[in-house]
Amino acid sequence: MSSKSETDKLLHNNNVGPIVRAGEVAEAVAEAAIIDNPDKEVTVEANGAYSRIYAESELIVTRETLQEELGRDFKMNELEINLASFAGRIEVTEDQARFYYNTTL
Amino acid sequence: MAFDLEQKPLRTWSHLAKNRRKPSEYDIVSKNLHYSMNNADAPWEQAPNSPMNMWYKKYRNETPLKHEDWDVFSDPDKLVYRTYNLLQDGQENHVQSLFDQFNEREHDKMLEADWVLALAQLYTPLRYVFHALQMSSTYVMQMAPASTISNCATFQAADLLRCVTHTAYRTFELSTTYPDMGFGVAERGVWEDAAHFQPMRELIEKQLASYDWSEAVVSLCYVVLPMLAEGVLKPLSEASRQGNDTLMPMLIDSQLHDSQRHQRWATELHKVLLADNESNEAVVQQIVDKWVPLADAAMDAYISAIPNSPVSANDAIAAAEKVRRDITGAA
Amino acid sequence: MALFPLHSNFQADFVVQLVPVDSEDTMDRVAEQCAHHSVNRRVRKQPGVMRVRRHRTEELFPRDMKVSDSGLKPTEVIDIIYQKS
Amino acid sequence: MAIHQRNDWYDLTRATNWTPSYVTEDELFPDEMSGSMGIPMESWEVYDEPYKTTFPEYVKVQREKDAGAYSVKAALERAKIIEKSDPGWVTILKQHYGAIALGEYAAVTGEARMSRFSKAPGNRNMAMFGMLDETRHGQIQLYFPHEYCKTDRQFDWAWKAYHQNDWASIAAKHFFDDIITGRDAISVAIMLTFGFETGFTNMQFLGLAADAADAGDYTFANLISSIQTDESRHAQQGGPALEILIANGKKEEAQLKVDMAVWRAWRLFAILTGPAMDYYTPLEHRGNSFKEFMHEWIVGQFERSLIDLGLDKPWYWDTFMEELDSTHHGYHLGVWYWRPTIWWNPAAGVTPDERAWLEEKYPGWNARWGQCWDVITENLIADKEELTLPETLPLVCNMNQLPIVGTPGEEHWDIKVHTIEKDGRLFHFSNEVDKWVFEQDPQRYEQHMSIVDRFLNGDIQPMNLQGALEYMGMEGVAELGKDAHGYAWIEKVKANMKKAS
Repeated sequence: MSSKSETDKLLHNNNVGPIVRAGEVAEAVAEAAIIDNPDKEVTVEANGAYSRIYAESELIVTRETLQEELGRDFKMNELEINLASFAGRIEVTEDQARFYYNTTL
Repeated sequence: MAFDLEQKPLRTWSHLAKNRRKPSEYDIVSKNLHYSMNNADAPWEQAPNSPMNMWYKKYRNETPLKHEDWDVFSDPDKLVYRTYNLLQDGQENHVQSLFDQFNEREHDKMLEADWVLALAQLYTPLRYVFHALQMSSTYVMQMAPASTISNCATFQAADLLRCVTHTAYRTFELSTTYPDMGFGVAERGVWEDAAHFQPMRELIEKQLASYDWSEAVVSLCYVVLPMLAEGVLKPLSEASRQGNDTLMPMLIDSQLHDSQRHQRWATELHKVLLADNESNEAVVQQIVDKWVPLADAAMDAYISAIPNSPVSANDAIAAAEKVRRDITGAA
Repeated sequence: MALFPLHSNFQADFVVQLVPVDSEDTMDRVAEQCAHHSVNRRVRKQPGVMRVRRHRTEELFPRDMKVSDSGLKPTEVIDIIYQKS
Repeated sequence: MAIHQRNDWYDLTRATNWTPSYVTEDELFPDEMSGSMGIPMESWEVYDEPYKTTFPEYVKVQREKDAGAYSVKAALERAKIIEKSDPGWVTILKQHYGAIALGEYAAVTGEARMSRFSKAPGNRNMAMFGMLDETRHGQIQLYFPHEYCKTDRQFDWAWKAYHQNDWASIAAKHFFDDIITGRDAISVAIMLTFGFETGFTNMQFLGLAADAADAGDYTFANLISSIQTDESRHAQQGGPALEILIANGKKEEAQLKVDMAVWRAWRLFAILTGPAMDYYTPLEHRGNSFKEFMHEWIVGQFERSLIDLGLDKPWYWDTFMEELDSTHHGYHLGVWYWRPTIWWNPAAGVTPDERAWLEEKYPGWNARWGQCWDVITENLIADKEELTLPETLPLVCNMNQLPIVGTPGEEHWDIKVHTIEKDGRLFHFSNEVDKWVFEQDPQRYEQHMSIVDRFLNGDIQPMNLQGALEYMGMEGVAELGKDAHGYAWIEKVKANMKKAS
């Protein structure tokens, strides 16, 4: 049985980032997350159906990097086709998607 | 009761299995989905006297239009979700390319000065009208007694959001060429105060606040939407040609595709109503009679404000009446 | 004689079950009827006597008390526990 | 620039509130439908949906999503997933489609509630896309299982379940009608989109997709994860509504609604997703346990985001965390034991290897639920199937409409029914939280009759199991749930016993 402190530790995280359906876009987003957030430690947890990509408090992926990774034109709103979920809040412009929390625990 | 000991698998849903013909994708995914029609005492799985159950009993179950089996209604276009997107993605590619090309050739700079003024007074405030009818359609959706009717209302509501979007886009675009004409800022005032919009606003506010489902669907589909097509969009399209506005007719053409589809399902609904219960005809007529004067007044005021309107208010009123006759199959 | 529905929370079982008894049944008879739906189904028979009490109370009803004399209300929850003799 | 950026004109699509003068604001937005808590229209105009889309973007992106989902389905049609999969997996499909498809369709009505009655224009537009999304989810989750009708009568329940009074149907409707169709616009924004769709749909649509991919059912993995991409967009309607409520001094009311929705979702998904992940999914295809998925999606992600919006952990947090270890084991046992009353074939999931897995993931499982399964297993070995089938109804909670279960086992037995009496009627609850939810809004819940209430009222005739099955909508034996593997798992138990002796 899990102790109280264990579940509170799970809750007290600041991980933000996309959960992307498995496929080429997931791979590109994982690469882009590393490139676009050079000062952050980016974690990628892949399983058969989706990849959870996250960093502490803020994570950005840019359209430019995604295009480079995919080797094709990519509109930022196309991310939605594979963006199954995300941790944190979201802000998508035509140039980037940003995941963030306002609070730090 | 016979409990079937040797039940065989079915080729389709049990409720469609009695039909002889093979069910279409439309039938499989659209028919008979409103479980809230099963228990008249408690449409939703909560106390029979919960506020929402009371609302549905009063405004849907006790609505004056009657039908033994609302689920016989089918969308004449047989639209399902994925074909709706195909259809509208095609239409939007067309509209986006119109926007693109007309912008490229600096269309807005060539507009007549009077027409620019007319756009600010007559066109850009329409986003309130489109949006209100979007809202009204979502009400018809949530109260409809059959999922097939609800789906028509969903797509209709989305079509109206589409018009809101076109209007918002054009409003911004016009504001870049004509920054001092109030584009993007003055529309609310025009909608709330300008004389030519007040009868329409009266119609729309009262229509939105009519919660009985029969009243809501008939006033919207038989009266208000024909007013929009015949008394607003078509006169605006005709008038725009005089102002060197060659984009507007093309844009409205695309929107009128949607209007025609709305008319088709209203026509089908009317057929289904009449086929089941003769008293429905009088119910429809009574509602139409109540709302037509407001719609006629709305068209009159609106068209009077169109400079040199090639379509007269009387023409538009007659055209809207013609649409109603088409819907009801009257000679 | 009247149908008297109770809900049985039987020692060591995982679920509470509807057990329609008779108002004139004794508590021993009630316990037996409850046991029918639990013992050898999901719990093993235990040594001792099955006793009945109001759900999550301490006091056991006398074994020969009739349901109609117990003050239990229809649909009330009872615990059936083994009393080691 | 020939096409203007969305950002330039987006705000105009939602500058659509006006001041009515031919009817009052209250007539336009009746409180019972809008739920704006006395906050006037202009205060709702700051509503800013974080995840934006527009009509042309929507139809393009959604067209592509469907092209993907339907083409995967078409490509894998010959994979014969029903014939070739473990029966435990097929069971998940039956359970999922029956419990979900028409509920999703009902969500069109909930989205329409917001699209018509929310005083926030941005909410009204996003809910329009939400209506389309939920139309998609209803239709696609009818279309995909439809072809399975010919394999098995239970697949008819994909369409049929919500039209019936099966206890599982009642429980699902009671929950969804409480957060989707039976509420005002702002409650829907908070309870459905925030309380439910940012949390529990991830469990069913992504957690389960992980298992599906592992089990080789790519059609299903692809379908449900695609559905979740819509959910994660329109689920973002709740956040800004919450922020407006908090800014206008309604934090307590907002917190209440979130707490109610989360608790109710927990209970329903404990019986839906819990058994699917920890018992039905073949052992070799299980990734995380249900509890681990709950930790990932609900604790680490959903509850964390709730704090970011300025809300607190629910007051019942500790109870909730404790329940992650227990509730779904009881529900699974109940579903399996009362299997004729449901439209799917539950896999028992208690071979020696599976029990070892359960003991590892839930230390103490053997001394608790394992004790009950021991007796069941012995009965099956001794050919006493009749003792593994019910002869009465379980007591059903007057809030969540699910059987009242607790922890079994000689050492650990702990069931606590919470009961209140009103006007001579007893109401029973699974625990204090369900009772608390009930007490928040007696008018909504009190006159509702659980299936046990209906049985005792004589609404179900004849008053026996057969009568109950017919009342629940079972028309014949092919529809009744059976052990998924036809008790084949008993052989593994026997083999193990032989090894041991």
